[in-house]
Amino acid sequence: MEDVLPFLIGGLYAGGVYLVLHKSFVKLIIGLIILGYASNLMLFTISRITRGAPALVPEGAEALVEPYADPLPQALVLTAIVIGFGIQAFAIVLIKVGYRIVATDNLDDLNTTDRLDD
Amino acid sequence: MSWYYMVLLFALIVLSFSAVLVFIRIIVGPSLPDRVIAFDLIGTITIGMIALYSLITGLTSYLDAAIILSLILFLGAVAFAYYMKKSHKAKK
Amino acid sequence: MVLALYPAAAFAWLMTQFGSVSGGEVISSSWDWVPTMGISLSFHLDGLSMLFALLITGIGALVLTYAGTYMKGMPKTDRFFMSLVLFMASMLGLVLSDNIISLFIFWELTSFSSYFLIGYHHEDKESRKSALEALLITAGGGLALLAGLILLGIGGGSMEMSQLVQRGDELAESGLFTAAMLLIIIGCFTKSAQFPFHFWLPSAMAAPTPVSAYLHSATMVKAGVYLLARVSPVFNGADGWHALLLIFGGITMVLGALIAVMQTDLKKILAYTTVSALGLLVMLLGIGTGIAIKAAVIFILAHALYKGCLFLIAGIVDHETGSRNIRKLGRLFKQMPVTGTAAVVACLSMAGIPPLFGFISKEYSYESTIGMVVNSPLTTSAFFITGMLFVAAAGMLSYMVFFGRRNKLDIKPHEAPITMLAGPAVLAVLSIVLGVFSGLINPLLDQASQVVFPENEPLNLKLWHGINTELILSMTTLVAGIAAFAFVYYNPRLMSMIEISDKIKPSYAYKQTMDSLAELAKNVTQRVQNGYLRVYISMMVGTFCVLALIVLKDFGIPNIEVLWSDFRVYDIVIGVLMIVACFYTVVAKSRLLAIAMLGVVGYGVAFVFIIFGAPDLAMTQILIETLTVVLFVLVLWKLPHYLIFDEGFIKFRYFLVSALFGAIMTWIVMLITSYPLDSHLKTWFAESSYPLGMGRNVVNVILVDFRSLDTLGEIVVLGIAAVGIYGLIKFTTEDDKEEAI
Amino acid sequence: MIELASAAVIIIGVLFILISAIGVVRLPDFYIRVSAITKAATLGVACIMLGVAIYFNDVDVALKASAIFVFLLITSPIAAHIIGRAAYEDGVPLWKKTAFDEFRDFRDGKIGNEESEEKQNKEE
Amino acid sequence: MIWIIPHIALAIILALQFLNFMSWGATAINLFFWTWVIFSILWPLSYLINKEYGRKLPRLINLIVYFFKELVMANIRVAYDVITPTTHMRPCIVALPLDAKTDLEITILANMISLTPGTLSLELSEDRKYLFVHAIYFKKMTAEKIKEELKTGFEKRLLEVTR
Amino acid sequence: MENELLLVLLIPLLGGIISLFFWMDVKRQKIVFLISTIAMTLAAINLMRSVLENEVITLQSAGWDAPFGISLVADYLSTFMVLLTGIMGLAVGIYSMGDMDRARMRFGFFPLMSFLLFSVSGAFLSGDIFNLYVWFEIMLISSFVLMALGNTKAQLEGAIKYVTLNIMASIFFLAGIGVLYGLTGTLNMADIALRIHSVPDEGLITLAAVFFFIAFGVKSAVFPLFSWLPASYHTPPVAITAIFAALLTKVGVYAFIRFFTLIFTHESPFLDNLLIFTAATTMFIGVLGAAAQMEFRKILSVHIISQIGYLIMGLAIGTKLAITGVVYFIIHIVFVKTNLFLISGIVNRLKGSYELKKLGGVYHTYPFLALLFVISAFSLAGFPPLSGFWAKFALVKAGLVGDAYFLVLVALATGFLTLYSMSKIWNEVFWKKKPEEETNLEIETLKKERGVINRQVLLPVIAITVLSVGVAIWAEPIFYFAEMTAEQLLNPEIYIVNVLGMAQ
Amino acid sequence: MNSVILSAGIRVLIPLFFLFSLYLLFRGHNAPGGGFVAGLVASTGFALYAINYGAERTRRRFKLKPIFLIALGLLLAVVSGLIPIIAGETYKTGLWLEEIEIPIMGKPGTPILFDIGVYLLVGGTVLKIIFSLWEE
Ligand code: NA
Ligand code: NA
Repeated sequence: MEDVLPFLIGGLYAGGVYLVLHKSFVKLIIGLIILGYASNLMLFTISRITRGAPALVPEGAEALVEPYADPLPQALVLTAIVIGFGIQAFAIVLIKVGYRIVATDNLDDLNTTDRLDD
Repeated sequence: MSWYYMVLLFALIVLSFSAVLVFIRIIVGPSLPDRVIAFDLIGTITIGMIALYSLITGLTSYLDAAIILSLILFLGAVAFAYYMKKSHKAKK
Repeated sequence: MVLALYPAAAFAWLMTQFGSVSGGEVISSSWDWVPTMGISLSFHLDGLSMLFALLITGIGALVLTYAGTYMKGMPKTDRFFMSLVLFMASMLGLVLSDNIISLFIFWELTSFSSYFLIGYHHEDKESRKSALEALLITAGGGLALLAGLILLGIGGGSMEMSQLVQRGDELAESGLFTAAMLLIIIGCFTKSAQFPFHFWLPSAMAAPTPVSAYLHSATMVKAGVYLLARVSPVFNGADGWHALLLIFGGITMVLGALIAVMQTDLKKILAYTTVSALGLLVMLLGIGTGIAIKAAVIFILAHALYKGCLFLIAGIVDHETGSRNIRKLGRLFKQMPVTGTAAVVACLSMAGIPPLFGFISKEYSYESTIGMVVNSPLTTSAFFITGMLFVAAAGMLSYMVFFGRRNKLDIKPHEAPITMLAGPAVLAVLSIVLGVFSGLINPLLDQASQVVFPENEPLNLKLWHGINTELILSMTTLVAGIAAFAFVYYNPRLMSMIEISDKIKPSYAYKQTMDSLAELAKNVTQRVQNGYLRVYISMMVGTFCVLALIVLKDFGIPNIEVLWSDFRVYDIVIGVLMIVACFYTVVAKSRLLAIAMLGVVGYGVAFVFIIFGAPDLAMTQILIETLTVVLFVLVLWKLPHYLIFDEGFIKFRYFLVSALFGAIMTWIVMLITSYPLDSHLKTWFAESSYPLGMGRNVVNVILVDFRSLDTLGEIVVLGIAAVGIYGLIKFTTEDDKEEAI
Repeated sequence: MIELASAAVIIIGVLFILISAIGVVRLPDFYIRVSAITKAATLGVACIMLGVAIYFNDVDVALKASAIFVFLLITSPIAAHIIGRAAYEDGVPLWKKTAFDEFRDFRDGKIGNEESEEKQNKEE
Repeated sequence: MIWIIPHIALAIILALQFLNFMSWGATAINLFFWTWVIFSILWPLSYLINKEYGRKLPRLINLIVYFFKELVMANIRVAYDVITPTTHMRPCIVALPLDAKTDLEITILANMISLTPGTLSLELSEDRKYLFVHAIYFKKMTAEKIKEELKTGFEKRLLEVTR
Repeated sequence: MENELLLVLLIPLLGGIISLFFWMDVKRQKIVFLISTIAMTLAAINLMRSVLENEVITLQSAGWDAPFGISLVADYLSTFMVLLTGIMGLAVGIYSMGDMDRARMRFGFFPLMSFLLFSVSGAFLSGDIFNLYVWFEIMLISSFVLMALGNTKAQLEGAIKYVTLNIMASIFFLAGIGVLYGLTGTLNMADIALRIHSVPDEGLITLAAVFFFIAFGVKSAVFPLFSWLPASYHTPPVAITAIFAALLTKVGVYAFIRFFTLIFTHESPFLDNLLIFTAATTMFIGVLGAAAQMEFRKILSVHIISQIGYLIMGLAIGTKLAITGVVYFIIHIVFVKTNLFLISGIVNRLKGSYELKKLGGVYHTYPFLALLFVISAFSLAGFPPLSGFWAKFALVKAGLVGDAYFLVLVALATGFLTLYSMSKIWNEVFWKKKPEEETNLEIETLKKERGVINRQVLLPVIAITVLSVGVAIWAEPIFYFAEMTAEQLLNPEIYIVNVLGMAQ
Repeated sequence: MNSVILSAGIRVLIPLFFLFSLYLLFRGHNAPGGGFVAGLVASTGFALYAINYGAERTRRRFKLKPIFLIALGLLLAVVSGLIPIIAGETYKTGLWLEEIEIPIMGKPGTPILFDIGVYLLVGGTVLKIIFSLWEE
């Protein structure tokens, strides 16, 4: 997996970006979520990974003994996941309400606010 | 590498191939309920895989993730059912 | 009216200093304003400043008196006078400043306040346009000037003009010298309406007449000349300085005079003769000899006197007759004898007829061209033509208005009130007095010319120099001018005959520039900001790809050493499964399939976390994943079905961008993980979690203790998201629909 | 010994899951897949959990394993029911070889009335 | 029945805690034994409070055993059918008339039916008289026979416990 | 000392929380907001006083020494930004009390504002890259909500773009954090600054910088990453636009400054050129955008971009003088731009439109408002002696001293086009005769509907105008402070020593 | 959803969800779990309830307003950091009652209080989101 992960991350990034570049609301949000996975995995992987050794101090011990996974990136990724969830939830609902009010299912139609009016 | 370890590894591989099979059903469909059920099954298989992995590593703390999955999987199915009901009504 | 007391008082104060300044003393005072930036409010009263200050306050007092009556009954006069006084003060500040930045500040303030003066009739479109034109050109030049002055300051190591003047050599050696000079010249040219920036001045005639009288006779437009004169000691002798001033000054001078005699509007004639006069001044500064500087200083005064007077008279005529068209006006002298007399005197001064002060200035001008080493025939003839046309213009302004043909006016004109007459009368009288008793002003003008040209011989003004070349030239000019006037007088359609093609007019160029600027703005904006979200996204991702590739090209692709002992089938299967699921989220034609696939990817990520010892992460991922799917499902049933577009090439392009991006990220992850990492935090957390943090789950201890601030932030995000979602769904403007949630 | 027992149970469980995975691919219609298959996986997971409990031989683990089992036992039939119901309502077609459909009959008013009539008759 | 499940659960948890306390391994045999011991201590106690328990426990065990037996058997049947290339299955939907009345009874019944491979509770009629069950393995069986099997198999045993 | 730093964050946070307890109770929320924001501003002043004495104040959160816990660091720059945040929050808050519709207030406007102020201050004070990410995200989510609150069509359209592009930026930010941690094994900025020297290849540091360039580039709206700004900034109510304009992009610029003076200090011609290119294009394309618009608020919003270009220009030049200029420029645009937005809001209240075509005659009817506009607009255009001139002057001088002639040229051209855009507004909105169709009757109904200029609306505008004129006339102390700030930024040793506690 | 089977199942499940969430919350400091995960599990139970019975009924059943939970959670999280200040320590410094050892949870201390705040807030957030979305 250590060797597979970079490719997995790359694949997720590519897929996410490709989705985000579509015209569809739903694909946009799915793409963002996948990009979220990709960046979480990247943060996780790039901080170096250790297989099968969670950072849990065993009963009776005072400290962890090597090998153990770096707990810090885990904490960071956890925070990032949660934050991502909050923001994605908002984005999902935004898109729903946006769809209801803007009344289009094509993102390309959302170009009124920043075009020059002449 | 004890024989037990080999068995576990083998079991894990079998499970991952099962996941691939079920995955095919998600892709093929054809109906939404088919996919939902297949999705549910993938979740179940994941529970099994997590359990096996905790056996392989000897770390029981992974089982907590499996517990959570076993509790929460069902929510997905219920939500999809809700979706079908709503969209069915909307179609009418 | 009462306002006129301020400039009058200032004038009076200046007069008290007259003696000492004329004696070569310099009065200065300084106050540190922004020492960090080398800026102080330092004032410096020498001869040149004194000359200008006197003009500013003196004519200012007269104009304010005049305007008090002129503007009666017009709307918003309070705002008008506010701007006028602000202008006066800034003009005064400009000529008194020693610090070049404070000079610039006043310089810009004059642009600023004149904008409001010119745009006084702002509900009229033309007026707004003229004001804007003047503002943009002078402020645009101001930008160049700012850069030039800063360069000057950097090169000279000081922001004080009095210091810089003494460091000319030092400056000349710094590489910034030429640039500074060019930039300053541009700034001055715009302000002093030199070709090709001259056109804003005639347009600015949209302003009320007192404004024109003040701005265009003695103050605003002379600011450029003033600054050129100020910096003359620094640049005198530098490459290009003389040539630039001579050429552009000359063109402006001849062109202005030529156009002036083709006008029918009194104020337009005055405006173009002003342009011409400014060209003359620039040219004199360009000649740069001692005598030329003397001529310039004298002409500044002469021109201020007669031009101020004539503008005020134009205002009176306009005010009393309702017309400024010289073809409609005529024989007004009988009804307006005082005005007429003043006009005649001013025009005689303009035409350079002795014993008026204008005569003296003309004499010196000729003297300076004759004294020139190079090009003197050309310059002399330019002066000659200009002088001739000035005579013609003077004729137009006096003869055609107050004598000549009968007027075609509807109303019966009568003499203006005394408050309005005072200004022109005083100025006319001064033209005579200073002409005859030139000794009165001699010391001041002498000092002023010394400032500009420190090695200058003492000045000795007198009317009669004896019969010499200059006198002969003057007289010839006069005769030719009278002939030219006659030609103009009897050929009313002259203007249309010699009409310059619109396309080669600088004002056309200005208009074109502004139009094409607007066009450019529009095009660029439409291209960059075209409204398509995906274009924005691809710009962002594309930028990243380009930048990352530039950096990455120095690195090879790291070797992947596949350790077969680490190779696990289920890893590969799961990885492939995730990639395939991701692929299917992309290609799925049904959004629910896409979401199910998304769920698969999510569970896959959770499993990766499991494999690499992150059970907390896995749990969170599973929960969040499921909740996201639930959210999606709750929201989705109202959303549209997937749009499938076949866009062939565009799709392919986007595919390429995405694939490139993915590849780069893979590369980066592989690259960085190929280096060893020594994280001292990792060890510390492992050792401290239980003894210090009282917890065995190190991740949780980090979350709630070591880095609890992050977690606090994280829950704030969640709370806000909840509030936001509630707001999005439930927002209503109706008060009674309040819900207790 | 423990390992052997554990391995045996796990293998059985895994096979159950594998079979259900094959079934999900092979079986002809949605309802058959749901009714025949998904539960098999639940049983499979239950077996694996048993294997886990046996191997670790620890209270905590046994509790966790049984918790997973109990949760699945409660949730998976409900999930199957709720999805099956929704599918039927949504008109997911039955396999062509389906023998009869009393639900449809009931909805058409054929069954419910008969039965109630019969009951009424008996009571009389 | 609802009264019994907590007792068993309680017995299991107490047994586990006990094993933990004694630091004995929670092997299946240990667990079973100690659960049985604790349950038999609890049982007379609860019997003093509620006399029904004594009557219902065997029935409950009967139900559970039957259920697991069905579960395994059905699983094997399905597994066989899935693995072998030919399929013998013929599905149908039967309307199972219910004697179960309370929510709990219906739910447990429906869930047990669903859990058993080959049958699936599709829907409950609004008047709660029928449970519509999707069933496979329809060879010579008629609808009546399937209903019969479900009613005597699951429902009867369940109702014996709950009533 | 530490608690002084803490107060600045705690007060708005508690204000937000208490407001949540008073959900839907607008009156109490107003009071809570007012009290907490005033208190926050006072706390910021107090912190400033303290920082001026001690140079750098560090709060080690939860008592864990850096780099193990999270450090909050108040140096000159961050304290000063926090102070600006408090002032602008207060001003815009008061303005919104007179301008915001009741519905938006009921749906949480005030708590959201509090959280926004909280997060912006936090972002300024954070001394830890991941913690900075968290602050950014709080800021984002609260701005998302404020942006969309009210659900108008334009708002939602704008919000969708704003949200999407900012989420993308966060993704780059997170990846960048990963890269930096993967290289240095630490998160504390000061610690990174120390350890980054042992990274095996400087190219890797540049690579990390690229990630942050994208992330902060989007947040601060530089070319070609600014697209979200013109798409969205003009859509919410003007008070929201004003506070966004005042604070959000500045956080991006702040992060730029912090990272490029503390962490990415290695020799890299690539990064230098990148910054120069970005500064020039951002300035110029931003102002072209402003010149092309025909709507009061759009001109102002798009113009923000060009000002960001100026700030990046200062960073690109990178000398002490340039950074001094940047600091002054920040004060200048925060005051002036916010004020212009608020004035546009008042005009909209009076005339019911932001369209230049539909406006006119304001100078005639409301000379005082026109005066306020003139001061801000000409300050923006860089007219002396207003603050814009000093800002421009410092940067131009820095450019000329630092041989960045190209940047100076672009900056001056941009200044010219700024003047053009501002005079366009002035001509169309203020000088032009009011359009024919706007009859007196309509004015009366407008007055009834919107209310005339009330005290809450006018007070902040006057106050900010006074402040902006004040910083122009008393430019010396500001420049002095800015110079100190620049010095501190260019000598990160003080920062590092203080944060890592090596002072003892 | 109007299903007897689902309703009955949910009635059994909700206490399970709730208990399990408390278990996760209190052991989070020593084993995988913690306030966030626990909060999600707890609120998921109520989400189920809401799916079945509709938000209106859930809200009536569930007495606390979610916004109140959110505010309370935040307040608790902040206050848990303020307590050490009263004790003269830096903000958020963990204070522990070292002599007490509670089963599952371990030693009680302010970080646990913080975790409870997280728990409440997450619960409130998910409920708020679900309630908002449901009535549509
Ligand atoms: Na002007
Ligand atoms: Na300017």
